[in-house]
Parts: sequence; structure tokens; C-alpha cells
Amino acid sequence: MPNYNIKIQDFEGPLDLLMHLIEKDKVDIYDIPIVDITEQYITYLNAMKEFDMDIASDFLVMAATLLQIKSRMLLPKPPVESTEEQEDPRQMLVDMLVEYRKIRLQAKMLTECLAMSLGYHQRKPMQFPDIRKKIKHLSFTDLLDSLNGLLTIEKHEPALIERQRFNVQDKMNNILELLEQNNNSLEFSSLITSKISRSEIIASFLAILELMRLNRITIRQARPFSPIFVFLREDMTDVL
Amino acid sequence: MFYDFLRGHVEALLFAAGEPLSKKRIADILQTETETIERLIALLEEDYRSKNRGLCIRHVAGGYQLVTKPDFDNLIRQLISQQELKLSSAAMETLAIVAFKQPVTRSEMEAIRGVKVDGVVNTLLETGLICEAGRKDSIGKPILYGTTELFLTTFGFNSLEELPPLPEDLSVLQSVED
Amino acid sequence: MFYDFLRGHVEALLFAAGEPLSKKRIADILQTETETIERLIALLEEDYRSKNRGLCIRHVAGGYQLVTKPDFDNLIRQLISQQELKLSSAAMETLAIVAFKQPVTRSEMEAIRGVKVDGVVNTLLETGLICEAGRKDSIGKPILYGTTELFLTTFGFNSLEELPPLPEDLSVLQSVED
Repeated sequence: MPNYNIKIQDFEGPLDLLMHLIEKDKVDIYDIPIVDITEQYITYLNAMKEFDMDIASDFLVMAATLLQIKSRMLLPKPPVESTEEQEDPRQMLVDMLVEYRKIRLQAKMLTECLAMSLGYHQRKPMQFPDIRKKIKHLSFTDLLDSLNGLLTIEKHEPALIERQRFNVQDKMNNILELLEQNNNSLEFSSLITSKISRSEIIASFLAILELMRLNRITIRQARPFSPIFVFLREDMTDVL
Repeated sequence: MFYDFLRGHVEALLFAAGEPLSKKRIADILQTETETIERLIALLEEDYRSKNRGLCIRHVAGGYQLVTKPDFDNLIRQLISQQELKLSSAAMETLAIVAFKQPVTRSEMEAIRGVKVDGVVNTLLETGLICEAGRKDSIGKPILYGTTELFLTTFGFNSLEELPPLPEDLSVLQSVED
Repeated sequence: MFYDFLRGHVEALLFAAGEPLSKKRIADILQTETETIERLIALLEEDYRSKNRGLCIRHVAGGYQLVTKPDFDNLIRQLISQQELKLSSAAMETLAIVAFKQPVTRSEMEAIRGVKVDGVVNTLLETGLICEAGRKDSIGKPILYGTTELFLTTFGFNSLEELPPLPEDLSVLQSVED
């Protein structure tokens, strides 16, 4: 594992971490060595895992973004057909980092202003409990305008979840039957064929996993990329 | 006078404290004797006697308190009573919900606005535009809120019946229940 | 000078208000012109320049505020066990976004910081440094946030225009840390 001297927990978020990596190596923000930075970033996430820290999803999203940029950088560039400039896959990341750096500088300036300002001490306004503040005269229109603000807040229609058309339990029975009809063994690909719909594929796949869990079937493969076979285990029956 | 230079220190302390400070307390902070503080207070009071000053020192609650001269009482009251309270957009939205849906609970308001309303509801209660109006007969018996007479006066209505019905397209709000 | 006798009035008003008062406001209460107020403030400031005085007038949030001289900062800190406003770096970053990009929605803040901001925004709302500032006219009408007058007073700005500009050349990689 590469040597990293990053203190765990130090980072507010993925951009904070990225910024640190970039500043640490004095890298040009407009020409980020994406392969290197991605590796360092992921190394850091792994370190977090070692320390049993929950990695916030924000960090994972950034990891995915980095990997995606990396793969796009590695892909051969399509032949330039037009004079249109190909966008650098890193551009979005650069924009984000520049924007983030700006905000950090601004936060720092605000902190300095605050430190200076805190030298002046004010006093609380005098209280007059016997006087109630007058309220500015308002009209019905003002009230309606406020309602208008609320108005088009999306009224969320309840999401309809379609009933599962393929039941995993049915599929399990189905697969067991098929196995019995075929001398207790079948090629995996025959169970998951492209002829069936996506939801049926998912149901079949889940059924196979479940049957394995229940020790009703075993799966074997002679070597990588050779066909996968599904076998019925006869030592176990009637679990269903 | 020798301690003269501490006059400003005492003034600053009294100002920032707001409440009365005992001479012991002031002496401790300035690391001097209480007698010195007494003399400094006397000096300050002499300063404040000038017509050009608006403040004076009150000997109260066993200490000294910086206050405005009583001559300016009426003037200062104008500061408060002249002030027109401006309602924030958050407050206006919440008020509109209370007005049209009353009696209504906090969680019903939150459902419509999409954010916590505790702060805004408290502000509205303080202004006297809304008030508690019983409790809802549901789990936890949440407090219901309604508008007050001050609300009617402020908006120029004679009664709640005068509140025009919600325009059709605003009926979205009606459908938000609990 | 003719208006000299109003000096004490202005001092009393500033003292009672605690918060910054605009010259318009002071002029209204004293039923005089804003130019007069300017002159009175200048006179008061001359008075406050004396070593014997502990106070000064700050031009902040578009008005005048009576405060203690910064020289007495340490002294007053002994007096007040005030909870000093301490903002986390997450809060400062978020506040910076609101200050420089207002009005701004939560998701816009999240896009810039790359993390959820709900907790921080709520903290900032509680401190009163930011507030809701209407709704954005886009899908879901998200709430917009802006800074408050308290923000200006707390950070010592006269107006939002006074926010310090960013250094021109951001591409120079100076570490933000030091």
C-alpha cells in the first residue's frame, strides 16, 4: 500500500480530501494526474475502512466519479471529426474544485473578519416589556403572495410499485422441476436466457441464489469462463 | 488624578455588562482597590452630568449600572413603538397556512412548508398574530393554532368569514392532511 | 453648534438600541435631517476619542452601533462568560456560500461543498446568521437562503457590497490552510 500520511477524520467531505491530495503534491489544478490522484483517493478510503469508519456515501460517489473520469481518460480519443474541441473529461472536476477552493478562501476571509469584529462588544437592546412592536400593515394580497410561494411545491404522487409478476418462490419450484427433468443438472445459461424479460431474469437469479442458500443446489465451473452448471443436491430434500 | 486612565475601562465594563456590577467585581477585573473604583465612578458621573451625554450611572442592586438618563425615557420608547415589525417570508408563509387552514398543528404546517416551523411559529406567537387554539384529538394531542384579533386588524379584515376562499389552484394546500 | 444639544439624545438612543441604528431611523425619532445626525455622530466620535472613554461608534450593517473600544477586548472577556460564536469550518464554508452567492438553495450549497448541508444550515439558521429568503422558481420551489443583518453586525460589514473580493488569480496554488 502506498505510503500515506493522512490523518483519518480530517476531511469535511470528498472535495476537502481531494483538495488535500492535490495541494499536498502541488499539482496543477487544471492538469490533474487523474490516475495518480484516483489511486491516492481510493487508498485513503481503504484506510478509512481499516479504521472501521463509516465512509459517507458522498466519498463513495466521488470515488465513482474519479474512476469514471479515469476510464474516459484512458479510452482512445475518437477521431476528431469536427473542429469542435473535445472536452477534457476532467473539466467538471476542475470546475468543482475551483469553486470549492473559492469558497474555502472566502470562508477564511470571513473568519478573519469575525476575529476582528469580535473585539467590539455590544450590549443587548433595552427591553420594554410593556410595549409591543407595531406590525407593518399588511394586505390580503401579501397573504396570497405567500401562499403562492408554497403553491407549486410538488405534490408528490405516491409512487406506484408494480406488483412483481415473477415470484421467486415459483421460480425456485420451477428450477427444481427442470433439474429433476434433466438428470439433476442444467447449464446455468439455460436458466437465464435472454429470451425472458428482465424481471424474470432477476427472479430466476434470486431463485438460484436462494436455492444455494438452502443447500438444494450446487454450482460448479471447471475453470474460468467455462460453462457454469447447476446441480440438484439429493442429500437435502423437502426444505422448501 | 492617578487612576484617571482607568475611567474608560470602567465605562467599557459597565457598558458590556448591561446589568449592575459590584465595585468588588470591577476592582477584581481591573486589579485595583474598591476605593479606586468608587473614585472612578464618581469621575464618570461627573462626566455624565454634562448636557451632551445621554447616559448615567445607577446605584442599584448593590452595584453600578450604566443606563440612559431618565430624561430620555420618552425618546427611547419611540425606538420600540415606532419600529415596525417586518415579517420574514418564512413567517408570512406560515401565517398564511394558519390563516387558511386553522385550526392547524405544527406538524401540519411542516408538511406544507417542507421545513421545521418551530422558530417561525414562536415568532408569530410573540407578535400576537397567532395563538393556541386548543388541542387536536389525535395521538399526542398536538397544540392547534389559529389567528388572533390582531391578525384581523393587521390585515384589515372584520372577521375570519371575510377571509376570501382559497382560489381553486391553491386547493393543493387543502389536500395536505396530517 | 446649533444641534449640539442633541448629542446626548443620540447617545441615549444608540445605547438603548444596542443594535445598529440607521441615520434615517435616528433622524425620524429626533425629527431632524439625516445630515444633522451625521454631524452629531461625528461630534460624538470626537468625544469618544478621549482616553477617558470606553466606547466608540461602529459603522456597521448600514447604521451606527455603540460598542466598546477594541482596546478593552481582553478586559471585557473577563467579565462575560459569553458563549463565543465559534463556527466549525463546515459552518464557515457554508456561511461563505450563502454570503457570496445569496440567495441560494440547499442543493446549490451541497453541489459546491460536495456533502449534505442540512445539519449545518440548521445550525446557521439557529445562530440567526442566515435566514430564509423566499423560494426559488424552479421545480419543488426550494427555499432560498440569505444572510441576515446579524451577519453583517457580527462580521463587521456595513453592507453586503463590503464583503471582501476574492483574490484575482485563483490558479496560483496557494494552500488555503495557512
